[in-house]
Amino acid sequence: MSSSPAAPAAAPGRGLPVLLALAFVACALLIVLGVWTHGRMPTLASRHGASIDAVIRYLLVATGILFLLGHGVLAFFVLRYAGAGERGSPHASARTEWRWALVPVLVMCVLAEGGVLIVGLPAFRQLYVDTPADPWVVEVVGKQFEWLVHYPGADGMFGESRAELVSDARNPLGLDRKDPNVKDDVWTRGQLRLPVGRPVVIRLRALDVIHSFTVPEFRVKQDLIPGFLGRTQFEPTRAGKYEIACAELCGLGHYRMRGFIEVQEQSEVDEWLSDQDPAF
Amino acid sequence: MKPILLTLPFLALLTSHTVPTGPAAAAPRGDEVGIVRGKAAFQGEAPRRRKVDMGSDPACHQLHADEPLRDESILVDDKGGLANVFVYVSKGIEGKFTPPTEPAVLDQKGCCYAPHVLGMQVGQKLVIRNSDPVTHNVHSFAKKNKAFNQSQQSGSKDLEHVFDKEEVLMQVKCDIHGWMSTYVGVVEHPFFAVTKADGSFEIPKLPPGEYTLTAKHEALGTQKTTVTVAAGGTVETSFSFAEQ
Amino acid sequence: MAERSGSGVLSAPTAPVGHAGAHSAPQGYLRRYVFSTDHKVIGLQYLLTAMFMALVGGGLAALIRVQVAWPTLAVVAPETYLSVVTMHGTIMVFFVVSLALVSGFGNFLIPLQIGARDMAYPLLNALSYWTIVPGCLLMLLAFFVEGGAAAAGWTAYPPLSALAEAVPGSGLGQTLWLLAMALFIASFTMGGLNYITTILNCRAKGMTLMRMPLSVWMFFVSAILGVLAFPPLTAAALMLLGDRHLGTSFFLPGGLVFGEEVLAHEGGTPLLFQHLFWFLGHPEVYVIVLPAVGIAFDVIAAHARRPPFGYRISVWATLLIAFLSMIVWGHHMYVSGMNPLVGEYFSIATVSITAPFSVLGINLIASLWRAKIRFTTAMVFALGIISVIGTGGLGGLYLGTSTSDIYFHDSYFVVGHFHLMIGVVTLMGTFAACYHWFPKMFGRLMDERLGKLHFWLTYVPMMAVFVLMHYQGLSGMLRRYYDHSMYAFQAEGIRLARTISYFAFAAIAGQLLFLVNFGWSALRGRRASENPWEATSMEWNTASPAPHGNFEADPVARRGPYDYAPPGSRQDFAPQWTA
Amino acid sequence: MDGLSPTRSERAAQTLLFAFLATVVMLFAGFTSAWLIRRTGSDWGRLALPRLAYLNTAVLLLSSLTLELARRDRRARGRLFLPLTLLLALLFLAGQVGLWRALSHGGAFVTSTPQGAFLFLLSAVHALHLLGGIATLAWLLHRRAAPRLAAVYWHFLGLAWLYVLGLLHLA
Repeated sequence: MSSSPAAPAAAPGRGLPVLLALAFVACALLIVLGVWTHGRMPTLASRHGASIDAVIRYLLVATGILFLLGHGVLAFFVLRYAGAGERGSPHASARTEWRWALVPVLVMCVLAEGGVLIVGLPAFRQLYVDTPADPWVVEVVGKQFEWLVHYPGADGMFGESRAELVSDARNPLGLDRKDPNVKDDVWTRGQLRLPVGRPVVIRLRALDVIHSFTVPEFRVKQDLIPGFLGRTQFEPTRAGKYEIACAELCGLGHYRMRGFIEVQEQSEVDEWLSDQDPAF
Repeated sequence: MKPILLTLPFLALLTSHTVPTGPAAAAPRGDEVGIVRGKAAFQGEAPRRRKVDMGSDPACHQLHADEPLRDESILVDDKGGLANVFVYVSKGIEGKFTPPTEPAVLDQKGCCYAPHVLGMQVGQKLVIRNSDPVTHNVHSFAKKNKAFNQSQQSGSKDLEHVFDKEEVLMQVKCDIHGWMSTYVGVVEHPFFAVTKADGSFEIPKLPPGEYTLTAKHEALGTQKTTVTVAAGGTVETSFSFAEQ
Repeated sequence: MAERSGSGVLSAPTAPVGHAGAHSAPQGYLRRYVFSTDHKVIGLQYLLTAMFMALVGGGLAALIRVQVAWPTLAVVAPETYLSVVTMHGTIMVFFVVSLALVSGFGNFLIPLQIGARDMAYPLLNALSYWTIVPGCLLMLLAFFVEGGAAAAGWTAYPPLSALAEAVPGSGLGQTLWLLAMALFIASFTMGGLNYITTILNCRAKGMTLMRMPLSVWMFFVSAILGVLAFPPLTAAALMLLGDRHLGTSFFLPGGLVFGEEVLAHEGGTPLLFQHLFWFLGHPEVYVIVLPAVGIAFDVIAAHARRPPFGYRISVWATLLIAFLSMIVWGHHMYVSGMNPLVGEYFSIATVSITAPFSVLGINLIASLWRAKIRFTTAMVFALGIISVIGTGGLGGLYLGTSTSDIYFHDSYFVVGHFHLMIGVVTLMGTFAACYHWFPKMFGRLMDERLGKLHFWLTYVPMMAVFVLMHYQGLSGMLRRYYDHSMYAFQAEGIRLARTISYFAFAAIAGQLLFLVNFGWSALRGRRASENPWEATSMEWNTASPAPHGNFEADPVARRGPYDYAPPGSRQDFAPQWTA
Repeated sequence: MDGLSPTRSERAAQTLLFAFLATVVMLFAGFTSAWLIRRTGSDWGRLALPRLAYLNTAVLLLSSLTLELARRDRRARGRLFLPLTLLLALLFLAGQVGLWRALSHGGAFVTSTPQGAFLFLLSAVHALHLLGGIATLAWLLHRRAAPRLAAVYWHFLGLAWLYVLGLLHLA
């Protein structure tokens, strides 16, 4: 094979490999450091959120290490084996190839599979297994581009609602005025009041398209599928004002579908509820 | 010469787009036409008007800081008169009528539609204005006409629509502010009216003849009655609505 | 453009000699270039179509970046913004990345690398290209219809995608979207069937399955995945069309209220569509990413002058990935109200994919051990792929776990992750392939200096854009938002939006450089020999550019595809076709 | 198909056919999973199939039989079986259209019940694939070639139709 006239210059000099290795190492370091400077999660305000944060922090550390290791080796190889030169045989026996294949499999099984399961179990239990005693029950109904919050009132029973009775201005939830439970029900547009330190169970219902009830501070996110009665449960641990946002694309006003949460003492919540207009 | 012939079908295509306007009715003299006047009443105890909860948009809440807006869907005055009932002649009118040139205006002021019920003619231009400091999203749920769903930033130019079919009480609402919703009645002819605060309405310049009047309220249903209008005469009628 | 010798894609082909039933090369401009059945011409046509669609997709991306970073400018209205987001997603996933890599380079490389004259069914191959062209036109036409293009996201979840009352784009725009997707699926299935038949039946003598280059293996696995995973989406699209136009209720439940009226649907469930869509969705991302990994292996072997580390293991790992990718789709639906135990199963299955994928990653890095790296542009892009696979792949762990996905679902973390994996890895795979196989396509070499500049203008800005998006996701910023400024908790994320947009504009500008380099080198680039990179796989056994019918005489594969640094030989490579 | 020896082109055609059948199997698998989830809906009911459906199925199975005979028997009498199969196939299609009209004479049967919608969708997709089969058979008839792989495809479509009927009976 005559050395083809058009082959690129054999040794382009040390410039490019050094630059490339530097780029890989720099990008790895910057990414890992960037998590502290720019990647701060909203301060936690719910009990089960602590275990979700634990999973995320565990993953940040685990993937951070693997990430630095990978880029470090890549940069070293790029520098060490640039250009021609005496190298020794690059061929590896089948045994070494299988051994080196086992390393990532074991690391991933232990680190990813094992770690995620073990660290993730408490969150799973708190979110799906535990049934809170004496929870504060509220219903949040999602419709195109607002959250309707429906409080059961003193009797703890939600008034029955039917789709035919929905009228946007007067009765957006479609509550049935003849149902006795409706008498003490209260509904508001996007005002959710939660007692601090008491577990809350939120019934989730959508009237038109899929929405998703999310409050980052509480680490809560749950889709509202029309035709289904969804639920989510958590326990707010810090009083204050929070915002409800919609996480599932639901149309033009998806970005404006904002609700307000105020976590207060139980007494303040009851007092606020008492001076709201009843449903009818 | 040939290219001009080519453009003719093209022009015809363009002109046919606008609504066919028939012979304009000659301006009637006073004694040749009658007037229908009447009152819409609400039976039973007037429902309490809930405070409109504008919590979900602080900017709107701001606009009503002093006196909160009350729900306007069922407006009953102290003598039982029902406002915002759209009354129109549903049978007995023949011929085509040129739509008025000035547009029907629907204003969004104080995160609320004004007027609450709007009457307009087929072919008349509907102008939707946003005089609020807040973005609104005008969503019409027209069934017979072409529905539209547009966002309107505060201070942006007015939206304009023309309807080519009759549709009584087409809902137009703002998807962002759930409490904002208005009802538009589109009829072929100019013989319609919306009852005032005391429930009264008046349909002038009616050619003599026998007509069916339909009164529709956004939440309390529809009532019909037939009247006979004599030349130069005035006919009184009334409708009564009740909560289902 | 008289060609000196040999024949090529852009020159008058000479009739190949020496075997029975040789069909004469097609004559006439139309038969040879436009309606050609030559896999090389079809591959190039796919590539050029993908480049055009990439301009559209890139333009949409720029529009999104302007709107998100400067919402007060309101360059687009909210309804148009949703169409822009939807069409950017759809065009990039299906009409740019699948087209350029799987259909473009798959068509061009497979027959050459397995020593075949052409695809098993050239007419079917041409038909598959000419099915995608109307698909592209329909997709672009959707912008100009009443109500605008589809606006329910590239995932088109009902009821949003089923009801025109829900969003204007779900009127005529969504119908055109569904038809364009039907055409894409038809074309992709025809292509996939052709790849499988060709790879199984048309290999040269001596070319056993384990002597095929890894890029052909990856095209083979990606074709199988594509053929098996797309039909459920076809079923879902047909049912969605039924719901939209025939009044059926597959996905629409009772009690939907629009404009104070209840729609006449009953009993359907939107989750059914999500299951069917994501049953395709996840294998589809592997259909796109695996060929890029295969191309990285090929390019690294050729420019590092050593065989890839663990060839057989990589093949088995790819087959395992293909199988696992069919059983993990549920991780897209953790927060959709799925039974938590099912969520736990999908967590374990999804996280298990990191094992075989990290084996591929390790093999890629280990393929540099004791190498003699020649820093050509193709090699630099292949090294970039390794870095991006590391970044993107590890990001998937956060989303594969049901507990942490509660926080990250539908946030910018997801946007950053999938852009890294099926955006940057595949784009850099396409660029590595272009720079590496350009001699075989046009008989010329692309300019190395422009290429290196193009690499730096792609790797650095794109990594910056999509890694910063991970931070936005960490701080709670939600995706598909027209304007984030209303929310207090998204203020932290918004501060990064402008930096990301500047990097994004730099990345898009960098791609124009590539187009210039591609166009200019195709006509004026330095002339290339048959084997400019001194590589060993079969495609370098024929002239540059490869003539019609590919090989003068039927090639015979006498050794493996990557016989570099053979012990005791003067040259540092032993081509596959030499004894 | 140029450049391949006859035996390899035969094997290539088989590969293409079986890969395509895998696609069709996955398509019906998609519909089956939709059917499994949808039948748990509140409004799901039994579907009363008119006698025409079973008659039609018999016609399709008969056409499979005649095609099998055409495949095996190349003598003069064998020439008759291919056009007969084509005739039966067209009869089956006409029967399907009749079935749709029979089912929808009351109200629109596609939209009234979910199982009706499934029957319509599955039979429409099946009919579409049948059209492909009929085109192939007609092309074979024109070329006076022996139907080998086309027979496999046709029998597969017969089985697919039986599968659809079984699915709807299991409602």
